[in-house]
Amino acid sequence: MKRQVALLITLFIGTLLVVSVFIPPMESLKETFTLFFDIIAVFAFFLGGGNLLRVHLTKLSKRKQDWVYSIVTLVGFTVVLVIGLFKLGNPGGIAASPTAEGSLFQTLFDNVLVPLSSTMYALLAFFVASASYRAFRAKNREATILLIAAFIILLGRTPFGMMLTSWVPNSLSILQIPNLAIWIMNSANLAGQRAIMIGIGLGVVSMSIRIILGIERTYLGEEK
Amino acid sequence: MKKEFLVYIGILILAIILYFFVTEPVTFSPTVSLIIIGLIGLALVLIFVRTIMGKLVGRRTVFSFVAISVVVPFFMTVEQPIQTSPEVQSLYQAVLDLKPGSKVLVSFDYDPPSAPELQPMAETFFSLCLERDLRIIIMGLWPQGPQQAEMALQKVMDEPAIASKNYRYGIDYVNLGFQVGNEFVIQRMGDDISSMFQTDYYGTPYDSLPLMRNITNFSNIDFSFNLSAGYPGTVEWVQVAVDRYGVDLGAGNTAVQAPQMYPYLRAGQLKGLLGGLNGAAEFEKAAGRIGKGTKFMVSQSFSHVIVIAFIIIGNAAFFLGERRRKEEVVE
Amino acid sequence: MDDQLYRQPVFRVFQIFLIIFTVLAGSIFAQDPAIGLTDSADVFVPAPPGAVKATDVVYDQGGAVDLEWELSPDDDGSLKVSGYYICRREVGGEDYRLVDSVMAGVRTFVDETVEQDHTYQYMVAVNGDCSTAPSEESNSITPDMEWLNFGLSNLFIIGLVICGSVIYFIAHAKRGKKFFIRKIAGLEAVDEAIGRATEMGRPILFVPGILDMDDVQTIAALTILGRVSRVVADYDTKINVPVSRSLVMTAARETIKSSYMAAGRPDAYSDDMAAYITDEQFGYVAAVDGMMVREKPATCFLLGAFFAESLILAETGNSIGAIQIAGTARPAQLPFFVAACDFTLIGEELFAASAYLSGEPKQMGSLKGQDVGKAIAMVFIVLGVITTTLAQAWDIGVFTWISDLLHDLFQVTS
Amino acid sequence: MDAIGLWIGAFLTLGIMSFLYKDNPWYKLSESIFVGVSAGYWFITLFWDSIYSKFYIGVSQEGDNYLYVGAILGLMMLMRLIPKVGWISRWPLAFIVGAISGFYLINYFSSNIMRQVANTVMPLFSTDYGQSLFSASVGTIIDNILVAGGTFAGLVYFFFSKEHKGAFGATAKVGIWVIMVTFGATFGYTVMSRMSLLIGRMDFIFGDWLGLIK
Repeated sequence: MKRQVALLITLFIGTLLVVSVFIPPMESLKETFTLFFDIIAVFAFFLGGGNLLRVHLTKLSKRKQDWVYSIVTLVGFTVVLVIGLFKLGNPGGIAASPTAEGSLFQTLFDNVLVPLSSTMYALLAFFVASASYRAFRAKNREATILLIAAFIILLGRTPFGMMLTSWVPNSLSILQIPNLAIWIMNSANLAGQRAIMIGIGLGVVSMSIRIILGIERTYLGEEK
Repeated sequence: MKKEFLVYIGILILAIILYFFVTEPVTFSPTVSLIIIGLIGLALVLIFVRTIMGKLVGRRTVFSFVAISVVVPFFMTVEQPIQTSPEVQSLYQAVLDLKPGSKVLVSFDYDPPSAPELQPMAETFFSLCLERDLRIIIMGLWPQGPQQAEMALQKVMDEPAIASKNYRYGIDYVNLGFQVGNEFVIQRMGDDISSMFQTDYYGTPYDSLPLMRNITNFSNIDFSFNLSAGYPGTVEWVQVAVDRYGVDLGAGNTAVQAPQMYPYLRAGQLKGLLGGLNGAAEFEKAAGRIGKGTKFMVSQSFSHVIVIAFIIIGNAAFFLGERRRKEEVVE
Repeated sequence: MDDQLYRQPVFRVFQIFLIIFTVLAGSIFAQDPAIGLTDSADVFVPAPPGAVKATDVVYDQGGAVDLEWELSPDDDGSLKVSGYYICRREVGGEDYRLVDSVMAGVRTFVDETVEQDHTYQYMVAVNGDCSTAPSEESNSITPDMEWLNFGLSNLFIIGLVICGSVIYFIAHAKRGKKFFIRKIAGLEAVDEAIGRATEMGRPILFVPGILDMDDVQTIAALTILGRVSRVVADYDTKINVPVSRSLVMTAARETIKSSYMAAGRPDAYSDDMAAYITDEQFGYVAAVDGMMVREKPATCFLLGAFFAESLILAETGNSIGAIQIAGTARPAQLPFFVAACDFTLIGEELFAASAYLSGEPKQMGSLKGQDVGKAIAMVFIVLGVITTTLAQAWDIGVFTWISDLLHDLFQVTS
Repeated sequence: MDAIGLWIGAFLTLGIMSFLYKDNPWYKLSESIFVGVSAGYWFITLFWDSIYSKFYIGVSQEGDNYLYVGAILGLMMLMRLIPKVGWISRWPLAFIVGAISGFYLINYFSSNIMRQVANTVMPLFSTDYGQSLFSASVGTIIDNILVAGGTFAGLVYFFFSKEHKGAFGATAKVGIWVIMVTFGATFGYTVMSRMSLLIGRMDFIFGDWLGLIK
């Protein structure tokens, strides 16, 4: 029974939102639900953050492998929470926005989080290289096509592309790699994008229907 | 475990030495640079041979090559042959044609992630303006823009050639700071700049800035330059400032965004365009100045060559009948 | 991601700014007529704009009015005219107040600050360098609210057809009709991949993307997690689901738990299977990367919404020699998965996966319904391309009619 | 302060980079700092943004009492902490999933299906719908055919309920090729734009921190 109620809620809310699109008076419904979602998300964090604490505290107490690092995480977490909630070291005091210029909270962001995340992001450069080294192999026809397309674009965006095909007469300028790159970008590329997008659209529609009708209920539990 | 900590200590010592004792910027002489390039090339050839002999290199090798290809050029004095493309040349020319004392409006519409590409452009542009005694008015449509401007300006101001001219804030240059509102801001500025910037970046009232006193709107601006990494950016400046108020506009864009600007260039709505690091480097060349753009450009081209080289090597290996993935992964 | 993070506040401030500005400009305007009166030779007063037409915006909550006027003759692209002020008054109410201002050359405006069932009149004043010239008063207008949005009737019709076909085939399948569904390589591999982990005695890593429950891809990922964890429960393998959102953690736990119950081994379930790490995009990636190299999972599922981290995760997973099954609906990230993973679910396949894995007829039915949708889209594309081409070639009435019809049918207003 | 900031930044940067060689204590340390600090940071931003600015201000000052519904749903979520009534947390979950499904159903329908089909429907021998015939160059004509045909073939590839055999299978094959070109293009495009990120970091290490480059 408990689960029947849940399924009814899904059915009702889902249908309501679909219908609301066609009924102007219900237009604002979407915004309302987004607001609700934001609020629920914060409440949920008490579970998430709580779990974070739990996991690391157990690691600590059980002296599991790498328990030392758990201390770091715990300290970092709690310190930021305290600073942020009581707005310590914030020139504007408790009234100011937590991320006010020069506040301890913002300094922490600039000096700790920014370098960390931008470095993690920068690792991408390495992985892009290793991936292209390994994955761009003319294994089969599909892979070959991918390789060629990638290679043309790749060259097209560097000076070499120009150098390589500068000898091509302007009458055949389309064959100059930079132009070729541009051409690929807005012909075949476009077609592929569209096919994928239409497919995704249908996938979402059909999945939403399954969920609203309660056929897809894994997220609520498969009580057989 | 022990070994690792020895390595860390080594790195720390190295860092301390480099930080405290090596105070002068390091640069390799052309010969050394050439030798290094030669060595890298040789290493690549070796890898190629090994691969053909069936010994695939691991990811760490690839990583180290990428790292080297990015870092080494920082210290090299070799410039790769850069030919300044028309759109860059025309921007340079546009600045040259300005009489000393003309007022230039520079809008910083980007944030730190795009700095590697756009910061060098900003520095070159500032130095160019200051060498030619142009008055600079800085603003930003992105919150972190003015900050970036400050950094660039400081860097240029410290250069002896500029420092000797001892320009004064408020008279020779101002930073109006960030204003929220996207293209709306540009539109209002066409009417009345002070209505959008009651105070400058430091909170000084608009009217007490000598430079701004007789500037009411775009009609008092002789040239305008925009560094953009997205929305709001060059597109908005063209559509409002250029199309509506006939401002002379030049722009610097990230490599990803630049291609969309060429239509405006052809239509003459943009006086000039710098696209990505290439653009920055070419601009520095035109301005006869070796800045980060040129260095970074070399780094970028290097890393691109490396990636392309490894793709070729990878395929060579494949065609010589390496199929299974296990050998490739973890050495 | 991080982009949105700091731009949201910007827009909020923008709205506030707008209001402040309106008031500010209002005061400016209040003085302007005075300037306009001192009409000495050196003050240029532009000719006023022509007739202003006000119409109610249809299919809304009665909160908007469409305005249209003829440009001032002086507004000829030369910079004599800098823009127009939109002014409004409530009939029988107070006098004209400034609503907003638009650039020169603009001849339309939508006033979304009106209230339903009040009657308004408008006036548009052209703005010269230091003078304004107001237009005639507009017709009076009373915005009202409609109860049904017929502007979307085409969306409604096509939606009905496609959703209908999906539902029809589900119902059809319920009555025991079997449909053929082609093999999807990535999904065929799931059992084998889990089996492999079991043999090697290594855990399974399931990453449900980095977005919250308010993204369909996350939900799709969870529905797949339901199927996967069911198999995992049967094989009695260890599964780790690190998540970057608290809500997703809760949902994931619910999902895994019920799969274990369905498998008849609730005892084997533990909450530690799904753990929240951090909301920060790259912080999460750093942690998951660490997890990968330390626990060396034999199988990685990367399903859901991914951004720049797609390749970072896929490459790390690849470096530890795990079998990787990835899938996302973000075209920009798909290539990286294709390059670095063993199997990739491309867009639609991600959403079809759970239905496919369930093996239940009615779920399969929905896939069949999807295909009908595809067929319809394809037919319309072919028909549309042919007719529009013919229509333009020889402008034959029937083709023009069809092509126009198709265009109206698929143009989505709003 | 700046110098300290620089050193901290550099320490963390190198810590993360070290992962490329192999997992090691330095990385583990940076990682744990990252996780702890960022989790806290996000909660704080969420808290002031949603609970304070949206909920508290909304209820206390704008008097939007309907917001309490959200709060109640949130509390239901927290019921998980009490095993006895834990099941009730399924309701807010059902609420969210239902809302999202309903919302995206229409959303994707109009933007992904309708709009894309509409964009694909255009005359082959012209640049755009509503233009005179043969106003386009040969190039555009080829492009138009390629886009329309490619989209069609791509859709064929996604068919689930039909075996990829014969003419159908052939079209599907063309479809996957088109999709592969798309992937190749996207990949090539990004490879190039990613390098500048790394350059930026390296500049921080060797320029801003160590001051080895001017």
